[in-house]
Order: sequence, then structure tokens, then C-alpha cells
Amino acid sequence: MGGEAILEIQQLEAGYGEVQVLWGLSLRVAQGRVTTIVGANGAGKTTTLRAVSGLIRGRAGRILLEGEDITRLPAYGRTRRGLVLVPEGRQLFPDMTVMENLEMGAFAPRGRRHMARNLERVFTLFPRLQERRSQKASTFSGGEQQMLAVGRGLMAEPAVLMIDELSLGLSPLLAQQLFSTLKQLKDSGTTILLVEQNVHLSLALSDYAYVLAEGRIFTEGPARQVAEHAEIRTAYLGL
Amino acid sequence: MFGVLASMMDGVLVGAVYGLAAIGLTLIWGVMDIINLTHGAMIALGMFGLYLLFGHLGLTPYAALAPVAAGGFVLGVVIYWVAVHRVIRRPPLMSLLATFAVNMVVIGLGTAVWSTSPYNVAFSVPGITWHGFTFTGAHILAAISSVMIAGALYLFMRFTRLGKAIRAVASNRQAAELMGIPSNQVLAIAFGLGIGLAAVAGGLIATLFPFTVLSGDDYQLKSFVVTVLGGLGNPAGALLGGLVLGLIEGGVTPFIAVSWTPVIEFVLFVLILIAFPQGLFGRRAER
Amino acid sequence: MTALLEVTGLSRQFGGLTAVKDVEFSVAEGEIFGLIGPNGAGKSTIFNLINGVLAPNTGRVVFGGADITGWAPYRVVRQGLARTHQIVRPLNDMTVLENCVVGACFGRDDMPLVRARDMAREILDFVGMADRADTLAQHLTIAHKKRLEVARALCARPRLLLLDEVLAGLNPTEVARMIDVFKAIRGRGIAILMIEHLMQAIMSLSDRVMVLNFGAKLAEGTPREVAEDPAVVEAYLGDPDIARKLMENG
Amino acid sequence: MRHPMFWLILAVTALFAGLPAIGGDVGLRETLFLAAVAIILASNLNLMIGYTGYVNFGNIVFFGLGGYFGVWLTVVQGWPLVVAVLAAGCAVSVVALLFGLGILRLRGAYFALATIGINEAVQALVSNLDVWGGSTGIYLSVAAYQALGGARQALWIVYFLVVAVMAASLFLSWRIRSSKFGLGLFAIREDEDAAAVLGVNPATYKAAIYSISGFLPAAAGALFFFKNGVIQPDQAFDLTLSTEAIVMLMLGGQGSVAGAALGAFLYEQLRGYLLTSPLFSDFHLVVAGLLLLGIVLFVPGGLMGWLTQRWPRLRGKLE
Amino acid sequence: AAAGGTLTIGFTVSETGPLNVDSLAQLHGFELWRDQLNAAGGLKIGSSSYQVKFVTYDDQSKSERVQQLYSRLILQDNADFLFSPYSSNLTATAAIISEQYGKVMLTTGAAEDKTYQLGNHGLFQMYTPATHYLSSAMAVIKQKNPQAKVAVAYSDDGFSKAVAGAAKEEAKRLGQPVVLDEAYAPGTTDFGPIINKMISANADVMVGGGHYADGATLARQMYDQKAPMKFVCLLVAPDSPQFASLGDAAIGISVPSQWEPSAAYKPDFGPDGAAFGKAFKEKFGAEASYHAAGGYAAGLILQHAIEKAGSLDSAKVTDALNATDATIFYGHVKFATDAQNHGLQIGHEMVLAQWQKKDGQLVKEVVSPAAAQTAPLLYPLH
Ligand SMILES: Nc1ncnc2c1ncn2[C@@H]1O[C@H](COP(=O)(O)OP(=O)(O)OP(=O)(O)O)[C@@H](O)[C@H]1O
Ligand SMILES: Nc1ncnc2c1ncn2[C@@H]1O[C@H](COP(=O)(O)OP(=O)(O)OP(=O)(O)O)[C@@H](O)[C@H]1O
Ligand SMILES: [Mg+2]
Ligand SMILES: [Mg+2]
Repeated sequence: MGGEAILEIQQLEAGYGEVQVLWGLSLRVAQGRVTTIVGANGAGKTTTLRAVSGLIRGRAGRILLEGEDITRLPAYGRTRRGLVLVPEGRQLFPDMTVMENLEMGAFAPRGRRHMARNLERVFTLFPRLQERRSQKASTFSGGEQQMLAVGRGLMAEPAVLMIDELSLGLSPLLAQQLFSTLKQLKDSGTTILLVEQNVHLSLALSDYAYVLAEGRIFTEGPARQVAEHAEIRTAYLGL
Repeated sequence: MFGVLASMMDGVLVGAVYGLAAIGLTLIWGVMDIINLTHGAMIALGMFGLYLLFGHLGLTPYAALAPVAAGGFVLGVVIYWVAVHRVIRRPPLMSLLATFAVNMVVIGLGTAVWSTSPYNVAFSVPGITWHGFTFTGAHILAAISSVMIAGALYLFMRFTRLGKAIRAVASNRQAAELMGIPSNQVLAIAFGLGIGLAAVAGGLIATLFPFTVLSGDDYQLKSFVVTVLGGLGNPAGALLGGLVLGLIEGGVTPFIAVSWTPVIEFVLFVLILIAFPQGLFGRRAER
Repeated sequence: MTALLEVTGLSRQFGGLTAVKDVEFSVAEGEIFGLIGPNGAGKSTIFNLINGVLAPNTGRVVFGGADITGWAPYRVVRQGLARTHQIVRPLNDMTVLENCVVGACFGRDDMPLVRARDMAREILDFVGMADRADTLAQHLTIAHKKRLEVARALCARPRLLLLDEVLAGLNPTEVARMIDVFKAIRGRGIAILMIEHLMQAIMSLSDRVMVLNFGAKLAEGTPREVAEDPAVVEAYLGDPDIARKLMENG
Repeated sequence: MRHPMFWLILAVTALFAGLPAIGGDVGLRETLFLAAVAIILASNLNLMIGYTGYVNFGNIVFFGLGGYFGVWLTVVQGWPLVVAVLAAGCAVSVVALLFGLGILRLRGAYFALATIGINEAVQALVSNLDVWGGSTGIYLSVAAYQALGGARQALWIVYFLVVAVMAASLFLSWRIRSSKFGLGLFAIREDEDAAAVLGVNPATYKAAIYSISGFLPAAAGALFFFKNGVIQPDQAFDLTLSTEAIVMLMLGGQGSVAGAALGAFLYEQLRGYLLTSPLFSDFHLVVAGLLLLGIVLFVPGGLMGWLTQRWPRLRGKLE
Repeated sequence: AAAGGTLTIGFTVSETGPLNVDSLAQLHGFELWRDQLNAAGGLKIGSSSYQVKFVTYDDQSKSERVQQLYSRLILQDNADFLFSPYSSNLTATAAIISEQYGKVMLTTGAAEDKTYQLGNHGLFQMYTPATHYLSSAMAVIKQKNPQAKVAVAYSDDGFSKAVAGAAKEEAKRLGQPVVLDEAYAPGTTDFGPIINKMISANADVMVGGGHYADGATLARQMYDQKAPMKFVCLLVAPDSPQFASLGDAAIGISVPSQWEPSAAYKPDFGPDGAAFGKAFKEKFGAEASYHAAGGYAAGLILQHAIEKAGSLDSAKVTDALNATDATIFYGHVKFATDAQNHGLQIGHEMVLAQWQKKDGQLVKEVVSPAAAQTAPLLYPLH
């Protein structure tokens, strides 16, 4: 895989309570590229992102960001270093306005420094957010909420942007628009780690892909190669 | 006629203090979704804190409020880490019981130290007499302090970064963590603030009425009523709720035997709950 | 075909927002009827209005000849109209079997416990979850939770099943399995009204499709007719070939 | 009827009835009397909290109102005790049904607060109710026990009746747990809206269980205050007793029949011990509080939760 | 003296809860009696003497466990005699147990007449019953101002209600208008509404109150709110030496008292008032209140009855108590023996005391009856 690894996960083990989900998972995310994780339902994709972002604690393994070990850092500390997650299910601040949600996105010093610039960028990407800046997040429709979630993630000035289930529940049209947005982001140099059920779209957008099965990496490779690998297609992607 | 007006005026003055007493409860409830059953005990500690500072160090009661608040804050942070932190994501019954257990411990220790005998802050400020009815200075000062503290809290929550962080954590804890907000620390601070406010309220009440270790319970019960009137997590609502409760108390007493006041108060409480499940001034809490 | 469900003049407002505007459609006995539309178009709201979670501002809902407008949800199920939830709502602390027994017990037939248990086992077998019967519902994966939603609804022995985005979040393999389940359900003579954003599923399953936009009906017809309607493409489908385009650019 | 639970309930009842009776041990009887009352309160509270998921903070209102109805009917109206006890149960169930229809629209914390409000409102009302002696309440004269053969014998009879009510509580909890009605309640506990969509009628079920959960505590209240000799509003509607009942339930493990009973029994013994122990009596609240905190923080499933976790095979047998 | 062993007296004390101030004062009276008796060689029956031992539990001011605790006292701790818990309702609850075992129980805090009309045989009351508490105060008012408008405000508990009820009857009989009649909850701390009502009603005099906490608060708030009463008589609270801590707010407040240190009765046996007061102050560092005196007196009367009966047998001691007709430092003591009121105190009389300022010091003076008077009544206060 090309490029320097900005995020590196080594032998990660994680789970919930007595259930272990991830079994010694290792992966690398290259600077300025889109990396994607695909796999069946329950394979552990969300769990991986949750462990990397610090929402759950890993039981073993190391996580390196820009070469530094961040395994012991709590979630907020990782965000402050630029490792930003747009989580599954959006997780907005429902009682706060759109603007306040975006402000909270820039809470960490990193984002606060570039607040004005990022706000402008987000508003250009999603004009809808600018129109509705004082609307309460909870009254947004599903697609608008997803825009806000992504926008809020961008406000944090991410070094690595992790997105879980980008298109879940979105209409085909909205999903396409969001994918084009991601493409623009990538072109502007943001590193992206993506989890997405729409395998066609995500593999099309990505540079490199990991196939996850039962909490382990089944295989990996350049996205196009994975997409065309017949055995993987049938066994793990159901294509 | 003057009697009725005086009684309502008294109600307003006391109501402001009820409001302040409820703010700590509603803050913790709104932010953490925890009904803090140590609230009454903390009010009682505030009373005794003021009593000790006034009686032994000779501070004037109003100067003593600052150390009482600070002590309450620190105690709140400690209680958070010991008892609340582990139950915060569990079903509501757990946090109810955890805080109730702390309440038992505090009340038990308090009883061992002070017994359940009444104490009294012997301090009076000249009052205002109006058509034969006197409003004591302590009442007036307590009401003014309550309004000022409630106002300050409102501004803090609305406009400061920490205030916003508290609201964000209240709104969605995981998301807040993902935004780089250290949610545990923020929650500990919020809990400390809530306890600090309860202690201050207790201190102010101590300047008005005598108290025992168990007195906090009465104000806890009233705080519930006020919270329901004012809506969860809303300092302004709590103050308003307190004033309404005080007005009800003051407004009805001239016309009925005082022993009926609690009947009216609690029947009204239940009826308001049934009619406005989110509080009179409340926003929707459930989605 | 006789109309099993008939909806006329249905509207619902939330504050100033009209989420559903004067909607009219009917579902025939044994039919699969698809409901699509942009996010926030009012699809889920229509489900809520039909099964009584929400009361409509205007309009009527007639099911199996009975006017069920404004009935409480539990009465609607007993009439033979069951549903699933867009965001799954398993009874977390109960086993998969118990979840289904609840569905069977309180569904169309007022079954005693023992019979409900047999019924639940049979349905679990039918949706392919027999091996999970004794798992606590909260421990299921999302795919299994979605299947549980369907199984539980089926236990009520409905004549019409409302499915709200049951396929969202499932990978293609799971989607294919679910589609088979739907076909089998139809095979049992149960009509289906489904909301879905997955076009391939809607297209391959539905007899008829209705498109909703801003709460109002935009189009209705066979899948093919609808997919070729330019208004629908503009408002909802966008460009179906986006993946290929991305590949070429990247 | 071969279920182990059936035999367990029978055995517990036999022990309660038999142990003090054999030696005529009044001290033991008094101890077990309080334990039985605790078990009655906790078991019936379990129907609300454990089965339906609604925290009833004011559960003591049933006990107190039952006490008032019972004492009033026996002392003032001259009804036979057993009839009065049953009538008290019925009256309170009806009252509970009315309250329930009003407040069961509320959920979560708001419901819990409303139950406190109801208890306080009832207490304040009864304090002003002259037929029931207002704040002074009703005193029983020694003559009130004559119908049962004098005070000494009357207290034994009351004790056996309380044990019977306890047995009834346990059987009720057990039968409801394994019935269709119980299944509906569990569904409501897990997710009320989802339950409604599955065909459970939450309003009816909740009102029904609220009303049912008032019956036996009311009967126990009638017996308790008859034996107590005095009933006054502040002891009849003492909120701390309500909270203690919740603590008992937590200690044993909510949702479980045996757990509620065991928790109540242990808690009652512990409190009794702490209060009379020369070592702890000054700090009985502190010790009880620390114990509770420990349970909540480290054994949240209560005793039963802990037992079934260690020995999962117990699960089907004891619950 | 030949060693006869120990004699156990059991009772519960309200160490915590709302009754604790009064109950603990009473306990001190018991303890002083016990210690003096034991120091003097113990209680003598014939030739043997017994050391007195107490077994006590905390009833938390609640009746819930009272029966269990009294059963335990009788059966496990083998108490020979009992004192009652503080307050009438706890006593009624305890009596159901004590009666069954034919135990003698002396009551000091249970002033309500009702408690002795329930058919008990072993219950003996040391206090003047509630219905007689305010008789002297009402007489004083009548004498000073026959037209005085009376406000009655009292704690909503059995004892205070019984006292206030009798006072209202008395006012009616004397032809004085009762312009305010208010019961307040026992835990009340905010008396503003009631004081406003008194002012609105133009009341001249005020009688009522309940126990220590509410009485002291009421007095203080009446002072703070400048309520223009000419005469104020409160139950219980002003009797306590602690009342002096109210400062000027205490001046002029009067109290019906079971006993005052200055009241000089000639005792048939036991110490005189001065000796008791001195011993108490030495031991506890505070003035004795009437609760303390009542406690000591209960011990003394029990001791006397046992010695007269010459036996520990409850039936014999009951007979001796029934026959008691004696004067001690505490005053005259005699119990009703008829079936309706058995055990009711019919010998003892109350005095009326008032806080006054003498040489800059707050002191409690006896102002009525004339025979026991130590200072004239201060009237009107405003
Ligand atoms: N909170 C939880 N508690 C217990 N088990 C969980 C929890 N969340 C997920 N799991 C389990 O962990 C496993 C992996 O789940 P995860 O959500 O990571 O999968 P995923 O690959 O993201 O699947 P999907 O495509 O359905 O989102 C599953 O078996 C799931 O049941
Ligand atoms: N309880 C409510 N209060 C206020 N607005 C609501 C409420 N429920 C739904 N809405 C609004 O009504 C509109 C329709 O919502 P609905 O859930 O029916 O959309 P949908 O078509 O199901 O969308 P999706 O495909 O995203 O699920 C949305 O704009 C939504 O914000
Ligand atoms: Mg996932
Ligand atoms: Mg929807």
C-alpha cells in the first residue's frame, strides 16, 4: 500500500462485557488516502472504529497515531489529536441548534484554532446547514442529520476522519451526494477511514480495503483488487 | 386585604429560596438524568456549614456562603467519583439507590455528630414593616441572593465554554466525548455544581429557619415539586417554579387552615404532573 | 383483488410542519406494496398513523373492512396488522423466544401461553433463527435483531405486515436472505407494505410502488413505471450508475 | 404443581408459622412478624418495579391506607377482623386503580415522583380527615382484642394472618411471573411502545398491576396497625419505609420472587440487628448505607442476580 | 447490705427523630435517679438490695419497631419493670405488649388522657394530663383582660391537639373569643403564614405550640416579625433551659410546667427540688427541665412502690402504685384507679412560668399559682 501510515492498529482485541469481538486485528491507514473496512454484519467493523476512537477500551494491542502510541488515551484525548469519528447513528446533540452542534465539533483546541475556516468549508459543502443554522438538530430529517454529523466531524480539523455507515437509511440521491462530498474531501487531502454497507460505492471510492470476518482481517489489498476478487465477492461481500 | 398581600409577598420571598434549592437538583437531573437523593442531605450540610462558620469563625452568614459553596462543590465532586460515576449509564433505579445510600451515610454521620436536635443561626437583619406586617431582612436578602445566583448560573450555562460543554454532555454523552470533551470531568463538575448550589441553598435557609440534620428532606420534597413545575435541567424554570410554589403557599394560607396547605400543594403537584408531564415551563425531555 | 388496507385523505402535522399531506392508497390481499421517498418524506409517519402510534389530523384508515382510524396500537395488531420498527426495538432482557411468545400471545388470536410457545418456535424456524431461541435479544447482531423484528411481527399472525427499512444496514448476503424470507411470507398469503431505500429489493419484490415527497404522493405504479418517472429520478433516485463513475474518476 | 418454587413457598410459610408457634416464642414471633411484613411489601413492590419496570416510590401509601381502612372498620365499625382486612385490601385496590389510571401515563422519573406526590397528598389529606381522627389517628382500646380472645391470643392470630398474607404474596408473585399477564408486564418493562405494537394493552395492564400490587400490602397494613394499637398519618405514610422496601428488593434482586423475599428478610434482620447492637446502634444508618452502596456499585443484580450468575442452572428454578 | 442482684428496667428512647430533645432530657432524669440509687447501695427489698440496670433501645421516634423492642425487653432482656417510650402514641403501642405480660410501665412523656382510657392496668402516668396544661394560663388571661381575643396555634399532634382543644373549651367557658384556631404540621419551621394570620385577626394573646423545635421557632419568628401579642404561652419549649438562647425573643414567653426548680414542695421522701436541681446540674452541666424532673420522679415513685410492696412481683407493685398518694420534690402524685381512667395522673398540678429579664440575665420565674409565685407576671408584652 502506498503512502505513509498515519494511523496504525496492531493486534487489537476488544469486545463488550464477556463477549470478545475483535481477535488480534491489525491495519494501517495511509496518509491522504481513503481506506475502507468491509465485511458481513456483526463482523466487528463498528467495534473496530469504537475501539480506535476510544469509546470502548481495547483488551490488548496498540494504536498508533502519527507514530505515537495513543492506546491509553481516552476518547476525548484522541479527538484532540485529530482522530475524529462520525459515529454510527449520528449521535448529534439533539437539544442544541445546528450552529451549536458545529461549535461543539470545534470544541477541542485543534478545531477551535481553525474554526472560521472550517465553518466556511462545511457551509460550502452543505449549504443546507447554513440555511438552517438555528434549527434544533432533533427536528432535522435523517439525511440532514447525516450532513450535520459529517459537518461536525470536519469542524474538529481531523487528521484522520473515521465514518461509520455513511449512507445508512439515506435515499439513493442523498447517498450519492455524500459520496461525492467524500471524494472532494479526499482530494483536499483528508485521510479517511470508512465503513459502509454499500460495498459498490465504498470500494469505488477507496484506495485500500480490509475485509473483516468474525473479528479478524480476512484479507486486504487495493480496493479495486478486492472488489474484483471473485472468492471474496461471493464469500464476504455477497456480491 | 393587606394580610393577603403580605402573605403573598412572604410567599414570593420564600419561593425564591425554594427555587434556589431546586436548581441543584434540576441541574444534576437534567445533565445526568439522575434524581439526586443526596440533595436533602447536602442542603442540611449547607445549613450546618453555615452554622459552624458563623458560630465558630464568626463570619457573617452572607460571607460564609462562599466557603459553603466551595465545600459543597468539592464534596459533590468526591461523591461523584465514589458513588455516581459507576452507575451513571445504568438504569435509573441504580443511581437513585446509589445516591440514597450516600444520603443514608451522610445523615447517619450527621445524626451521630449533631443528633437530630434543632440548631439555629442567631442572626437578624432589620426588616421592613408594612401595615403591621414585617418582612425580615434575612428573607429579603435570601430572596435577592437566590435570584442573583440563579441568574449567574443561567448565564454560565448559556454563554461559557464549560457551560456549553455541560449542556453537550447532557444532550449526548458519547458524542461529547467524540468532540474532545472529557465527559467524566465535566460530569463531576456538574455534579459538584449541583451539590454546591444545594449547600448554598441550605446556608440561606439556615438564616431563615431553624434546622436539624433531617430538615433537608423537606426541601428535597419541595425541590421535586419545584422541578416538576419548572421542567428538568432548567435553572430559570426552577426559579420560576419556586416562585409559583411560594405564591401558592402564600396565596392560599390566608383563606384556609395551614394544615390544608400541603394537601393543596401535593394534589396540585400530582395534577400538574398528569396534565403537563413535562412540567409547566418544561421543554420536552423525551423524544 | 379486494383492498385489504385502504387509506384515504391521510394528513398529519407536527407543529408547523406537515409531515403527511392528503395521502391515499390501498393494499390488496396478498400484495407486496413498496413505499419509497427521500428522507423525511413522511414514510415512517404513515406507518405510525396506520397502526395507531400517532393519530391523523384528517383521513381514514380502513383495514379488512373495519375503520381503524385512531385505534390504539394494541387493538390494531389484534385486528391482524403487525409492524416492524425502523430502529429496532427488541425486548432486550428477554430471550428471542420470549420476544416471539409476546407477539404470539397478544396478536390476532388470543393464544394461551403453551400454544404461543409452539407458534413462536415455528416462526423462528421459518425465519431461520431457531438456533438463537434462547439468546437474550440484546446480544443479537443487528441483522438478527432485524430478523427478530420480522419474526415477532409474524407471530401475531397478521394479514398485513408493515416493514420499515428492514434491509437497511444489512450486507448484500443478508439482504438476499431477507428477500427470500419476504417471498415466503407472501407465500403464506400475508400482504406486505414495505419502506425501503434499497432499490434492488424494492424493484424485485414489489407489485406496486408509491413514491412520497414532502409528505405528498409523487407517483404510484409498477416498479418499472416509477423508476422511469423523471420526477422520481430527480427527487429520489439520482444517478443509479454513480459507482461506476467513481471508479473511473479514481 | 411440582415446580420447586411451589414447595419453596410452602416450606417458608411452614417455617414462619411453625417456628415461633412450637415454643410459643414471642420474641421470635415479633422478629418474624416484621420480616413477614417486609416480605409482603417487597414482593408486591416487585410486581411494579421488577415485573413492570415502574419505580413506585410511594408504595407505602397502600400499606397506610389499608391500615386506616382496617382499623376504622374493626374499631369504629365493629367488623370482624378478617372481613375488615379483606375489605381494606379491596378498598385500597379500588383507590389504587383510580390513582393508577391518572398517573400511569407518566414514565420514568416522573412516575416515581408522582407516586411520592400521591403518598404525601394522601398523608396530608388523612391528617385533616376527622372521621379517621385527623392527625391524632385512631387508638385501639384493649377491648378491641376481646373478640379474638384477648390481646395475647389476638396477637398470635394476627401473626398467623400476616404469614398467610405473606404466603399469598409469594404465590401471587410466582403465578403472575409464569402467566401470560406476567409476560405482558415484562414486555412493558422492556419497551412499552414496542409492547403496545405487539398487542399488549399497556394502560390496562399497568393499571391492573398497580391495583393488584396494592391489595396484599393493604391487608398487611390493616393487620399491622391493628396489632400496633395506634394508627397515625405520619407512621402510616412514612416515605422512608417506601424507600426501604426498594432497598430490600435491590438487595435480593428485582424481578425475582425468591429475591424479593430473601432481600426483605435479610434487610429486616440486618436493620434489627444494627439498631439493637451496642456496637453499631449509633451508626446503624451509616452501616446500612455503606452496605447498600456496595451492593449497588458491585452487585447490581442483587443476591439472586449474583447467584444465578454463579450457578446459571438456578435460573429457571428460583425465579 | 446483702447482695440481691440486679433489677432491670427496660425502655426505648427516641435518640433520633423529632422527639429526641424531650426524650433525651427525660433519659437524663432516669439516669440521675439510677446512679444516685445505686451509689446509695441500691434498691432495698426486705434485707436484700438490688442494683438498678437499664436496657434501652432507640425507637427513632417511630412506632414501627416499638412492639418488637418491648417484646425483646421483656422476654430476652428480662426487664422487671418498664418505662414508656416518649409520646402518647408510642406508649399506646408499647402498652399492648406490656399489658400481656402484666408488666408495670410508668409513663412520663405520654400526657394524653386518651392513653389511659384504653383499658390498660399496668400503665401509670407521671404527668398532669394534657387537658389540664393550659388551665392556669387561661385563668391568667381572664384575670388580666376578660375581652382578650385569643389565638390558638398548635402542633398537629395528639398531645398538643388535646391541650389546645381543652384551652379552646376553657376560653369558651370563660367567654373569650377565639379569633384564630390553627394546627400546623409538627415539623413546621416557617411560621410566617400563621403569624401573619394572627396579626390579621388582631389577636391579643396567643397560646399553643407543641414541642421544643416548633415552639422555639415560633417564639423567635414572632419576635422577628414584631407580632404585637400581649401575652404568649407556649407548651414545652420555653421550659427547656435551652430556650434562653433565643435572647430577647424569649422575654415574656410563658410556659405551663410540670415542675420548676423554684417550686418548693415538701417531699414525703426523696430529695427536695433544690437538691435535685443541684445534683442534675452537677451531673449534666445544665438546668433540669421538667422532662428531666419527670424522669427522675418516675424512678422515685417506682422505687417507692417496689419498696412498699417488698417484692419484685408486678401485681404487688401495681397494687402499691394504685395506693400511691405522696408528695415528692416534683409535687403531689396520685393515680386514678377506676376502670375508665386507670393510671391517669390526678394528683399532680402544673405551674405557670415566664421568662423574664433580671439584672440583664434571662431567668424563668414562676408567676402562678400565687402560692408558688417567684415574680409577678409581665403583662402586657407590647
Ligand atoms: N453493546 C454491545 N454489547 C454486546 N455485544 C455487542 C455490542 N455491540 C455489538 N456487539 C456484538 O459485537 C459483534 C460485532 O458488532 P459490530 O457492531 O462491531 O459489527 P459491525 O461489523 O459493525 O456490523 P454491522 O454491519 O451490523 O454494523 C456482534 O456480534 C454484535 O452482536
Ligand atoms: N414527533 C415528531 N415531531 C416533529 N417532527 C417530526 C416528528 N416525527 C417526524 N417528524 C418530521 O416529519 C417528517 C417525516 O418524518 P418520517 O420519519 O416520516 O420520515 P421518513 O420518510 O420515514 O424518513 P426516513 O427515510 O429518513 O426514515 C420529518 O421531517 C421529521 O423531521
Ligand atoms: Mg456497524
Ligand atoms: Mg423512516
